Amino acid sequence: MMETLDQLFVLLKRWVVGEFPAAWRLWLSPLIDAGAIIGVFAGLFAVTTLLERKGLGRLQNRMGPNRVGPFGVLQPLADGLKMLTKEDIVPRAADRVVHFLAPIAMVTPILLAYAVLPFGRNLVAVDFDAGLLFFFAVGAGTELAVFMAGWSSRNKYSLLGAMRGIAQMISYEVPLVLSAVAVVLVAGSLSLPSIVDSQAGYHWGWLARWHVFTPWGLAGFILFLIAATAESNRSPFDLPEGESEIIAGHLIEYSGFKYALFFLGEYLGLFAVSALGITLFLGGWQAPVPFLAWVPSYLWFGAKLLGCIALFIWLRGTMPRLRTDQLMNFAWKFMLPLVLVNLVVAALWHGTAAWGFFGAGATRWLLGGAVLWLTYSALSHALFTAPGRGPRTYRYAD
Amino acid sequence: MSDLRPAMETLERIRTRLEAAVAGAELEVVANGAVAAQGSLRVDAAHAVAVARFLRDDAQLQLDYCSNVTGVDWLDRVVRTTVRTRRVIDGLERELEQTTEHTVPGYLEAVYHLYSVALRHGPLVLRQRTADRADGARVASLTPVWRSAEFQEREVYDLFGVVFEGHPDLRRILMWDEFRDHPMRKDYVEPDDYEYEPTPHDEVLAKARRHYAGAGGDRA
Amino acid sequence: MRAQAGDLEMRGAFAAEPHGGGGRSAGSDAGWGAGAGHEWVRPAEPVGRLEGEWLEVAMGPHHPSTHGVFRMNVALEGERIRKLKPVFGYLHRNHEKIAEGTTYLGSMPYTDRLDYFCSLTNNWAYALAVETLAGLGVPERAEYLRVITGELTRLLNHACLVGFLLHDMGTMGTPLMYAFREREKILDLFEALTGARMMCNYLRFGGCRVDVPAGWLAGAQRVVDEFPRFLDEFENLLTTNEIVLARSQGVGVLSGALAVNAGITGPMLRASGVNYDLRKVDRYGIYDRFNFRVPLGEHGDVYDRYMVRILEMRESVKILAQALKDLPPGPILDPKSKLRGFRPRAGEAYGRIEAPKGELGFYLISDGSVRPYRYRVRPPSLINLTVLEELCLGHTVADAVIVLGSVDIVLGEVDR
Amino acid sequence: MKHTPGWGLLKGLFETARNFVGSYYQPGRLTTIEYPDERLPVQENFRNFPMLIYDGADPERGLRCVGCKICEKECPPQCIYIVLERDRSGKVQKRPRLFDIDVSVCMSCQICVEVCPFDAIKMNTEYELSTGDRFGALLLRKAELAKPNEYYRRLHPTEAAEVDARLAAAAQAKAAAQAKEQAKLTAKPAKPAWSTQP
Repeated sequence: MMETLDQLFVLLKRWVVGEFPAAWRLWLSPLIDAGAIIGVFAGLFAVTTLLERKGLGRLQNRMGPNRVGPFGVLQPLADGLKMLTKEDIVPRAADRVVHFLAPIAMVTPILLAYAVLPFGRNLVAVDFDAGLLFFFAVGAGTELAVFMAGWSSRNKYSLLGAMRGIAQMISYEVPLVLSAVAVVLVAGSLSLPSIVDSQAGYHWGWLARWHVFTPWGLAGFILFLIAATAESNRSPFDLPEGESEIIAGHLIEYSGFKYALFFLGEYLGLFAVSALGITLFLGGWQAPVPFLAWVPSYLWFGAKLLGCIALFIWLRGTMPRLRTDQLMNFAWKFMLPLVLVNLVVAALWHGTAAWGFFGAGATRWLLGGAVLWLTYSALSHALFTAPGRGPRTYRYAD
Repeated sequence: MSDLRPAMETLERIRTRLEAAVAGAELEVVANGAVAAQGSLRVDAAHAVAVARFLRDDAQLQLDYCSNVTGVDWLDRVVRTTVRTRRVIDGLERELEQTTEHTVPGYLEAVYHLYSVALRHGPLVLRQRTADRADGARVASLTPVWRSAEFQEREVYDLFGVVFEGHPDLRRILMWDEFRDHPMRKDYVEPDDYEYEPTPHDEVLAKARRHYAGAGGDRA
Repeated sequence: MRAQAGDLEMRGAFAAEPHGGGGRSAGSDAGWGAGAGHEWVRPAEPVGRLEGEWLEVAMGPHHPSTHGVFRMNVALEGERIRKLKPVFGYLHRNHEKIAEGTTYLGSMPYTDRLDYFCSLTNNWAYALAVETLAGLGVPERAEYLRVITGELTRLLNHACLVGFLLHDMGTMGTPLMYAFREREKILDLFEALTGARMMCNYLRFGGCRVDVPAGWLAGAQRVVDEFPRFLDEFENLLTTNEIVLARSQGVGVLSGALAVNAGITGPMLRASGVNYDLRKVDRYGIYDRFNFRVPLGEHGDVYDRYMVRILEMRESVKILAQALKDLPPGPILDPKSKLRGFRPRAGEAYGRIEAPKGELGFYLISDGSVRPYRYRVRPPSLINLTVLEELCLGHTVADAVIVLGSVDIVLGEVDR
Repeated sequence: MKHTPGWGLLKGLFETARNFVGSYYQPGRLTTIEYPDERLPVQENFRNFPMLIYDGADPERGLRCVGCKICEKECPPQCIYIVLERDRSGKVQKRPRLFDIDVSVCMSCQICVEVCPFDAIKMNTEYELSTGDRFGALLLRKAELAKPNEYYRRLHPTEAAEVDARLAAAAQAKAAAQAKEQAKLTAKPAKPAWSTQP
């Protein structure tokens, strides 16, 4: 029974496809996948905008939206209607073709990236051998969209935003990929379902064998999250938009449906990269404790995704924005060395597991953690503690 | 505490010292009739910068902080003086009242309020007067001495039309660049170029009617 | 010299360029004073490092971070600011001309609209100037009420300023909302006392308009008692936040010498290490009765300006506690003061107070009629902007926004 | 002071989480009022645009205003317009024919209330005045401005009690003086009160 529930969507699809003649099946199967992904994640986008507004409101001791429908649940609908009925304004000087294509170029690659993500047991559109590679390759396409939007708008602010966006996204691509490489190294596969499988099972019968519970996995996950925040232009790395500085950056000349597409693209990107983080470090759709393994796998995945989204909202409500040069310093002088050290630790962890060089059990854990902590301390010291920096004491005059 | 701080010297003493220090400076102590009785020191434009520099750098004064710079517009005034004279008219000595009128030409003033941050005393009020209210409305800029005068002198230039010679960046500050007049002058007449709106106030309606008739418009 | 070292780190390749006052040590008192020869020289135009044109951007008047309708014409090299010219006047309504056409009392409600965050201190400065001009006394109780309302105003202004500053740094308005939450409580007090939340129009020449209603003092005491908790929360959120530190330390460094010479006043001056607080210097009102200290910054950067304001709020809470405890009974208006037909003797006077944003002064010339012959506002916001270009040169657009935020301007006061 | 990098950010995250949770159960945290459904109590001292007070039941006859035009003169934004009533022979009467306040100009500064020697103009607390008609509806006429004394007592009980006491005392004194005067010189008419004002 539980097995059926777990495989509900897989069986459902198999049944629907089976109803059609064989010649159609080849086309129908991916169409159903695409439809389901677009439907589910567009719905999640709507829910997230509401969650974000409510959550930020509460973080800031406000109520958040509560006028449309009970507790404001219909707010996304109202927002969507507003977006769709707004006038579509294109600046006269804009490069119209590129201006039109930019939002499409934003959403398309992100949707493609969903193809390789396993949302549950056997619930993956394409079980691709080089799935991770595909994800990063396709996901990088959004950078082009940001630059297209910034350039074609013929606006100084949007140009600044595009410059910031490109610099930021390319810089953070490196730690993002490298932190994922550690997992590839350990799991020995680029296929995302097999990476999830590599995290199956439990230590001592209760601790899930997720990568996040290893020192390199924990550090990798945090680094991955930071890089993912930067990749998806979320606060504290929302410089390309930086509404207090360059107003809305590359989005400044977009309105109506095109703006909504950008918005959708950003959130879809956030979901995709969170889903990847879950897959790589948080055991994908696996249950955290064995006695809850009966809960359908996609529900676990959804819960983890919502947790990630909540974390992003929380960060957004708390953090100020970095500055361009600090952002770059952070990427190249902090993230990159740390992620490389992390890679080495992961390699040692994996390579020495058999012959116990790194110690065993807790010792092994502590040793790995210590290496990473020391690196972190040294790097952050270099980054944050220039003379005259840090908390200060103040004198008073009477 | 600050009760023990040395009070600033009297204006007369400052004037004496200034006259010794800055050769040729024309200085005048201007009295103040208000309860505050805060007198001020008038200085001629030619020596204003030297005087200001002395005031700032003198060890006893150290007026390093120029708090407030502003302009004052004094219009032409008609002064009537009545003189009683005795004159012999028709063999009789009579007392006659003779009234003479003469016009005191108007001028513009730039007023500086100086304080000392180092010695915590002040204010010393420094005034410069222009020769007249038209072409001669020129005084020396004290911005090179006190940077705080930069925007305020620009404001006086903008609103009063006093030209500050030696100001590094004398442009209009509050009014737009194309604006012609100086609105803070006492004889300023409002231009008749508002967008009048329906109002119960008759004067405004009358003004609007005049305005739109003059403009050839059809609104009123 | 620590500030300088930090500067080098911060601005990298651009540190060696001439930069008005930025490289000088801000903290030492020896740097300014008599004979220091601090003639102001306009900073030399830097030599372009990149082969290419500067991007000229008009930041404002419609920009989310200009705190109103204010424009900064900036020339950018990449994102580095090479030139910056502030442009104002969009909100200019010639307050001074209006005041010269109305009675002395009639200008009182207009002063509310200068710095619309701090109407009560604006009232106070104007009342003080007129009292100096006409020689009016203020009853004891009214003085206490002035101190109480004035310090509450300081609390709400500083809290909101810090909120705005952090909003400019990109915190999605979280500190701003916390500040507004506290501001609401203070505004409720103002509403109960003066009848309006922002346009209080509360002071009169020689006293105050109305006495406190029943229960008001207890309410004020409660707000004052709870305020330190809010400040603790604020500080937990921000003071040691690494991003805030990185964004604000070493940015917009203002030396004490330049600050004094450029007439910078208020928390901005004290953040540059100059001990000059009019509550201590002039001891206007009854400030000599209260026990409080003046926090001083050392580096003169944005972080110091932020911290000085936070610390000043803590001192204001102390003053408020003392004032609420000691408030004596008695009349609230000088019997000599009159509402209509108020004609001070011909002459002039200058009255100034330590408003939350700096020295707010009113210069009045009376010709013996019911209207002031000359009425001048010395706006701290405008004069504090004098050094904006120096503070921003060599920094990025993002820094310009927070430097402007740390100057604390309200355009109602800048443009008048 | 030793400062571990990253600790400040965590403290900040903790603080916002505390506010998030606190907003659900700590009443001081959520100051928002859901306006059209809930309203804040109007403070007694609250003021928003002036009104004219009348005694008794007839707003026309009971109006305290005698048209002395002091408020018109003292109003800083000049938003009060008064035209005095004239009788058939053209003689000026002691009451206003027109009393308009342009509330689109009025700034609720209360100076008219303070300078009024007859306690005839007081501050209203009505604040929901939004309207689609920009010019007509924001010009309040005498009929819209006139409010009974009971209304004023309800809005500002403390202040109204003082005013009522003062007026009663004045009326009493006046009656006594009048009786005395009457007894002395029955022929001489009493001087109008408003003309004694400077």
